[in-house]
This record gives sequence, C-alpha cells and structure tokens, in this order.
Amino acid sequence: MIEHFPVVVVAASLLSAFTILLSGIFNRKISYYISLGTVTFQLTLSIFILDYVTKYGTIRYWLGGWRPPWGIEYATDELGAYTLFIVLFFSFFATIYAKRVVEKEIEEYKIPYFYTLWQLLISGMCGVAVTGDLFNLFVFMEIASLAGYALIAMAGKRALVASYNYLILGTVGISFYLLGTAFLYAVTGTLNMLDAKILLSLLYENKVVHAAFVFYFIGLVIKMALIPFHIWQPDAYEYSPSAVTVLISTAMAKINAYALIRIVFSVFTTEFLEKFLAVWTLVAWIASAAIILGSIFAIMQRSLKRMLAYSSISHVGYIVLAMSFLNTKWGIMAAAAHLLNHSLMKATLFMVACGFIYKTNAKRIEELEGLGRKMPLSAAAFTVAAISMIGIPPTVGFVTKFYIILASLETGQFGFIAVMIVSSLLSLVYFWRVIEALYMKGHHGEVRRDDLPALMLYPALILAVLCILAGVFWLAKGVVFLESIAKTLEVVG
Amino acid sequence: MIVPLDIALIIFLVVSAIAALFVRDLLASIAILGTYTFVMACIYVQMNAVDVGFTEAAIGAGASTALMVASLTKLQRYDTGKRKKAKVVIGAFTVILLAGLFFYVIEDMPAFGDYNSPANKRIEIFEVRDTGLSEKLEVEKLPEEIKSRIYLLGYNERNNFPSLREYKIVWNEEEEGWDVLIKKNETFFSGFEKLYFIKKEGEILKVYRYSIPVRWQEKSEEEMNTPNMVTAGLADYRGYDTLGETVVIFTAAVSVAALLRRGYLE
Amino acid sequence: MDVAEMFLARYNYWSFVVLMLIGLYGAIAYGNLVKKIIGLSIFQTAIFLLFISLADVGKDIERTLGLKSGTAPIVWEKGIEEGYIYVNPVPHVLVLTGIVVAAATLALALALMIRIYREYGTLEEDELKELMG
Amino acid sequence: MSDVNVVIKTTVRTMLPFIQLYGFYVMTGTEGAGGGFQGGVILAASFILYGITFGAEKGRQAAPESWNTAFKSFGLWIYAGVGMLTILYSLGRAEFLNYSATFLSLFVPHTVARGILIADVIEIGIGMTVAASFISLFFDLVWRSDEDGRS
Repeated sequence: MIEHFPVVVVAASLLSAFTILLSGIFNRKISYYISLGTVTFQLTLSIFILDYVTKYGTIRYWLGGWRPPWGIEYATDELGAYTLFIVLFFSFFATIYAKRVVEKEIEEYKIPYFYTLWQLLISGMCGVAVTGDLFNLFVFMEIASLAGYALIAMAGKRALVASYNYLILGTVGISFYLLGTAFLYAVTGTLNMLDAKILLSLLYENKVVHAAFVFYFIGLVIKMALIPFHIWQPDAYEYSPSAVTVLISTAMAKINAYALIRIVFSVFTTEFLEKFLAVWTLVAWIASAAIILGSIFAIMQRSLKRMLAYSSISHVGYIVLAMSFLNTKWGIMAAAAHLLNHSLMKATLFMVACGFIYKTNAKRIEELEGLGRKMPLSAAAFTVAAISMIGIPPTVGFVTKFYIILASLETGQFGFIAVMIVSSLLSLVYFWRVIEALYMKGHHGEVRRDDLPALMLYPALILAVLCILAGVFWLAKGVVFLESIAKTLEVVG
Repeated sequence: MIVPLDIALIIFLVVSAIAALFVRDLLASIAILGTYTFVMACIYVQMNAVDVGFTEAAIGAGASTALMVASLTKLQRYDTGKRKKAKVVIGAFTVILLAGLFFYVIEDMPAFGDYNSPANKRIEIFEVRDTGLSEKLEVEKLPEEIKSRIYLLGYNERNNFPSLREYKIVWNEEEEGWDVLIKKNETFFSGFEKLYFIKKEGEILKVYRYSIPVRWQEKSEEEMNTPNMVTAGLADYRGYDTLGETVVIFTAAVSVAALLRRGYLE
Repeated sequence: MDVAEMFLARYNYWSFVVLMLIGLYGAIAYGNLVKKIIGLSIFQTAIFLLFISLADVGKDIERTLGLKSGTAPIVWEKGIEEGYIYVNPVPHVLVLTGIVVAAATLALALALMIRIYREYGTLEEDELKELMG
Repeated sequence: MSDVNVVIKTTVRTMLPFIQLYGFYVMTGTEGAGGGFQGGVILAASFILYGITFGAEKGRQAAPESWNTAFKSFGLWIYAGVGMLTILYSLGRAEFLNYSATFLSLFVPHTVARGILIADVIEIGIGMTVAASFISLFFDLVWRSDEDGRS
C-alpha cells in the first residue's frame, strides 16, 4: 500500500489545484482551506514515506505498470523521501503563514488563482523529489518554475521585472538541463536514472558524457543561483509576495539543490568526478567565493529582505562546497543536513522580515528601530535564527559548518576551514546590524506591544525553536540517518 | 530523411533565425519566427517525425505566433536596438565557450541516421572471449560468465532490474545473434521480453542491451491496440510525463489569468 | 576524425549548434524583452531539433543501395516487408512535451511583458533598470 | 463592424463547424498522427478565428470564461482521475495510470481497453484542457485589457 504514496502525494496536490480553480467560481474563501487540507494530507503521507524508506529501503514504483527503462519510474530513496518531507514541511508552515499576508497583499478575486498556483508549485516540487526519471524531473521542475514565476509576479510593479529576469534565466537553465538529457540519451539510450548510472559507468571516457555533465551542472546551478549566475535571485526574493518569498527561498531553492545532488551523485557518481578532480576542486573554490561574496553583498544591503536574499546566495555556496568533498562522507552529509538547516533558518528569518513589513511597513534595516520591544516574540524568533546563521552551537547553522570543517580536516583541504570562519564573522556583521536596530536603537520609553497575528507568529516561533532542536538532533541521533544518505549516494569515507 | 532537402531547409532556418533577431520591427520579427517554426515543422516531418511536425505547426507556428501577434498590439512595436556593451560581451563569450565545448564533443556523437546507435537500437555493455560460450548459447543456455558479468554491472534484483533466473534464448535471424528474453513481471504483462542481445564477432561475444524504442516499436499494437507508437508512448508508456505536460499548459493559463484579469472571470 | 566525417556525416549536429548559439546569444545580449523571448524560442527549438535528429534512421539515398531507410513510427506492415524501419518514437514523445512547455513559457512571458509595459511604458532593459531605481 | 466584412463573416461562419470537426477528428483515434494537443489547439483556433472575425466581445460570449475554467479543470480531472481510479479499482494492485485496471476491462480484453482509454478518454481530457487553456490564454492577452490602466 505504502508504495503508492509518492505518486498519491503528487496527484493529490494536482487534483486540489484543479479543484481550487473550479471552486473559485462559486466561493473564494474556500480555496485557502482546500490548500491547507491538501498540504496537511501530503505532509502526513510524506512522514509515512520517510519512515518506510528508512526501514525498508528505496521505494521503486513503475508508473503505468511499465518496467524501466521502458516506462517512468518513481524511485524514492532516503534522500528523496527526506527532501519530500522538507518540501512539504515548509509548504505546510508557509501555507499557515500565507493566510493573513495573502489577504493583505493579493486582490480578493485573485486569491483562488494564488492558491491554484501555490498547489501547482508544491506538486511540481514533490514530483522532482520523488522521481527516478531524468525527463520526468524536467517536466515537474518546469511546472514548479512556471508556477513560481507567476507567483512572484503577482506582487506587481518591480516583481514583474524580477519575475521576467527569473523566467529568462530559469528557462535557459532548464533548457541546459534538457540539452544534458539529450546528450545523455544520445550515448546511453535511456532516461532512467539508475539505468543511466549503470550504463554511464562504461562511458566515463566519452566526451558527450562530459558535455552532458557540464550542461546539467550549469543548468541546475543557474536555477540554484550560485555566483556568478545569481543576478535574478535578489530581485525575485525581495519583491515577491511575502508568502511566496517564504516558500521559494526554502522549498524551491532546496529542490534545485536536491536535483543537483541527485544528478551529480546518483547519475554520474563520485567515480566519474574523481576523473576530473581539478575541475571539481575549481567548483569548490567557486562555491567558497560564493560564500564570501554573498556575505559581503549582504553587508552592503539596506533592505532587510534583500540582505536575506544575498545571504541565501552565500548559503547556496555552502551546499555546493559540501558536495565537492569526494573522499569523505562528511561532505555530502553536510549538504544533506543543510537542505533542512538552511530552510529552517531562512523560513524563520523571512517570516519575521515579512511580518515587519506586514505590521509596520518597515523594509529597510534602519526602520526596524525599537521593534524588538514592540514585537518581542517575532524579534526573539529572528534573533534565534540569526544566531543560528552565525553558527553558534548547538544551532543548525553550527552543524553544517562543523560537518564541513570535519570534511576539510579529513581531506586535508584546510583552506575551507578559513572560509567557514570568515563566513561566520561576516554573517555576524550583517546580522548584528539588524539585532542592534531591533533592540538597542530607538527611544527607550514604554512601547505598546503589538505583535504579529497568531497565524503568522506561531509558525515563525516553532521554526525558531526547531533551529535549536534540529541542531541537537543532527549532532546526536541524526548522524545515523545522514550516514545512510551518504551510503545510498555511494560516497565513500 | 532526404538529404538535399534537409540541407536546404536548414540553411533557410539559420538565415531566418538570424533575421528574426536582426529585424528592428518586432511584428516582422515575429512573422519571421513564425516561418522559422514552420520550416522547423517541415524538417521534423521529413525526418519522419509526423506527430512532432504536426504539433510544432499547430502549437509552435500557429498558436504561439498568434499569441505573440495578439500581445504585440499591447506592446511597443519597434526595438530601439540599444544593447549594453557588457551584455554583448557576455553573450559573445558564452557563445564562444559553448562552441568550443561542442567542437570537443563532436567526435563521440553517434552518426546521423545510424539505426544501431544506443538511442535507436541497443547499447554494448561488455564483451567476453568466446571460450565455448557460443555452444552453450546454441542449446539455449546462458553461460554463467555472462550472467555474472550482467549481475555485477548492476542489472540485478537489488536494483529492481529483472533477474536472470528465468530467461529464454532465441536466435534472431535478422540480426544474426541471440536475443535473451527475460520475465517482465509487470502487473498485466508478465510474459517474456527481449532485453539483451548477444552477437558473435570472430572470437569475441559482444553483449548488448536493447534500448527503449525496441519495446515501443514491437509491442505497442499488441499491448494497447494502438498502431501509432507516438500516441502509445505519449499516453501510455510515458503517460505520466504527458499528465505533467498538460498541467504545464494549465499552469500557463492560470498564470496569465492571474496576471492580466480584472476579475475572477473577466 | 577527418573533416568530411566531422561535418558532413554530422551536419544535423552542426545545424543544431548554430541555431542554439544564435538563440542563446539573442536571449543574453539583446536589451529588448521581446527579442529576448524570440532568442529563447530559437534556442529551445534547436534543442528539439537535436532530439529529433537523434531519432532519425537511414537516408533516402541509401535505399537505392539496398540499405534500410526510416519511416514514421506508425505500424505499417507492408513497408517493413519492403525494407523500411521505424524511426525511434521516444525522442518524439519527449519533444512533444518540450514544445508544449516552450509554448507555455512563451505565453507567461508575454503576459509579464504586457504588465511590464503597462507599468513602466518601455520594454528596454536598461530603461527599465533606470525606472526601477 | 462594417458590411465590408460580410464576406469574411460568412466564410468564417461556414468554416467553423468543419474546423471543429477536424479538431475532434485529430483529437481521438490512434491510427494516424495527432492527439489531444494538436486537436485541442485546432479546436481553440476555431474559437480564436471567431473572436478575430466578430470581435473579442462576441468571441467571449461564444466561449464564456466560466466554461473555460470548468473545462480546464475537468480535462485534467479526467486524466488524473483515471490514474487514481486505476489504483482504487484494483485495490492497490495496479499502479497509477495503469489503464488495464479499470471497469472497461470487464467488457473487453484489457489490451483493447487500454487502446480505448488512450484514444477516447485520455486524449479527450487533454484536448479539453488544451483547448480551454489556449482560448483563455488568447482572450486574456487580447481582450479589453488596455482600456483602463488597472490591472
């Protein structure tokens, strides 16, 4: 029974999207509740999937009953189930958070459209997380991307231009992905990931395969917004509607990272990468540059949302850097852990940052003065997440850095330890400005407390608490889970 | 394909692609893009891709051009032709870089029109020395050596590929080799299906794996009563992709409505 | 590999390369938003051309030499007896999906352009950047 | 519109049913080329032609948006619904979109049932969604949206 769940997760979301559009003709209030109900249902299923996969191994499901390579296969392994859980977990919190902001920011008649696209975005992301087919991944990523462009543009004005730039670059990225698939198909004649992996092991010397890897990598890196392909990202995060910022900065960014990990490790394998160790080391240094430059750009920003967007660019660098360690399990473990860690921190930060805009229309950092007393709980959530970003133990931010440092110790690349420390210092600099504005500036008289509405506050608070709890979890029991992910991706060490 | 026609059409394509970008008048540009797509559809048809040609003509050349012309009434008609130096440099740089990459690749690309290429027919997975193995194959037994090589490569039950415990070996008259049939274990089609192909070349036995189109071409009429293999592939073998594709169009329609409408239904 | 083999036997590949690079250059270098999307369309169709030419088998001239040549992937028993073989239907299916995706992207881009033009009165990238501040 | 257009109007009015019939012909059937996408676009083209000839206002009346919205959703409901139905009907034995596991298999061999489902149910579903989507895309991009600045 449980092997049907991955496809049911995707189909439920699609069906609810169609229903929301239809129900909009009769009743526009109901669309939110359909969306919330579906996401809750999906989240429940994804927990069952995660549980099953960790106990019994990969779920392989032949869609339409056709054996791969003739048909499409859904292959949900530990990493896939874990990513599915992350996507739905943050979709769930973003959906709860969305109700009030959407009512404020989106015109009333557009709300059913908003939730239709919201559900399509979620189902696209779920489809990417569970699939085991190269072309199917393209289709679902395209669903998610199109819905994403439209959702960003729904804020109007500057968001339109941001969305257009994202559309052009995103389409170039996804077309590169398609081109990579074409090259791979030309030499292997298959579209199934596992099958491709097996056949590729015979073709590592083939130049078409090298080109396919380059196209996959560039395509997905454009979608992830690694420096120097990041130009679309800050605008898109800053100007989009608040709820959309929360969703795309967490789930959407992670699904692209997941796709990269999947292609690099489950299709091309570390054995292939070791043949091009020099190039792969270059990638590691580009990622390090992204970490540093992203932080420096973040320091230069005056708008809070934009600062967080640049900090996201820096954290994309973390994931790519963590992937670049080949001979140790700690690298890929850091990448996998950071999928959740970064989502937790960024979701909290963006929820509170958008909450400041919702409540006081404070977009710039200097406008935040005194909000620490006016909105104490939200500010506390922000502070916890910020501390976590800086990387103070035992928060989640520390975990990633710790694992990366372990990896660089094990492989003897001590340069990356310096990168980690510098990055921590830089994030201390840019978060300190915000915390200073929140608590230390402004008049010190009595301020009437006026915090966010409960539906927006509690998601942020829960995620902030999880920033610490998850950190403890990763350091204690979670290591076993991460090791099993490293084992499925066949990273030795 | 018919080679001279193909080359003539491709030259036309290149010229119209450059012209579409060169022309300042956007309406003309869109019209040229329309012809470009239509010629592309012709190329598809003469490469025997009738369904794709049909779709490209209907959606690419027809609907897309109609949408572009329709929305051009709301946009400015002329391109000012202003271009940023930096972007031109980046563009040229990207083009040169990619051209270099394509030159690097060309050597290993399968030749045009090769019907035994990995994509079209089968891919060689390994070769073994024929030390009495072919005699075993003659009596329809799969030698242990080949079996274990296939197993070690990764085509085993652990990876959800069919086991070689149940198999059949059939002599393939046309290709002059042995087809290895395996049990499919699909819910409704559990019979035997050819998957591997073994060919003797001198003292060496080459083992191949059949690619996707072999099943589609040989079985689509039998399994789903559908003579058109593209329809069969589209709606059934890869039906889930088609669901996704329909959802993409749905997404586009909803997105455009969300961006341009002034009421839920107007 | 000699020049004839590189260019003549694989001319489909070179036509794809040329079209793709033209399209990509258009999408990156042009400042006009409509031109960008036209470049993107050319870029995407070039990729579809690669897929379709991967699927094609045989050449018509070679039929006179007794070699096989391709026919559309629709069951045709008489043709098979005459020595035709079906072309590969798999890339056709993929390209059908790709074409629809490209059309959907185009439609969304057009809608965005209409909104941008209504909001800012221009479709030139550098002017937009100035107006956005 | 002036009377000059009477030729165009009459021609279009005569052509429309044939275009639509052709659209349906392309949409269904498995023998020839074509399928839901092509048929759906041709069907949409007939409405777009009508809209161009008689004005967007009248075109909108011929293809009201409430119907478009409904068809968009229904088409996909049919497709994804068949997928879910196969799981439910076979009580989890068959996979998503495994067309053999439907009620139709009670009456005809399941391979024939597959053909029927592909040709006449799935393709119609696709055609519905595609036609409705393209009609609404076209009218959204064209219709009246420039009369006032409000978005």
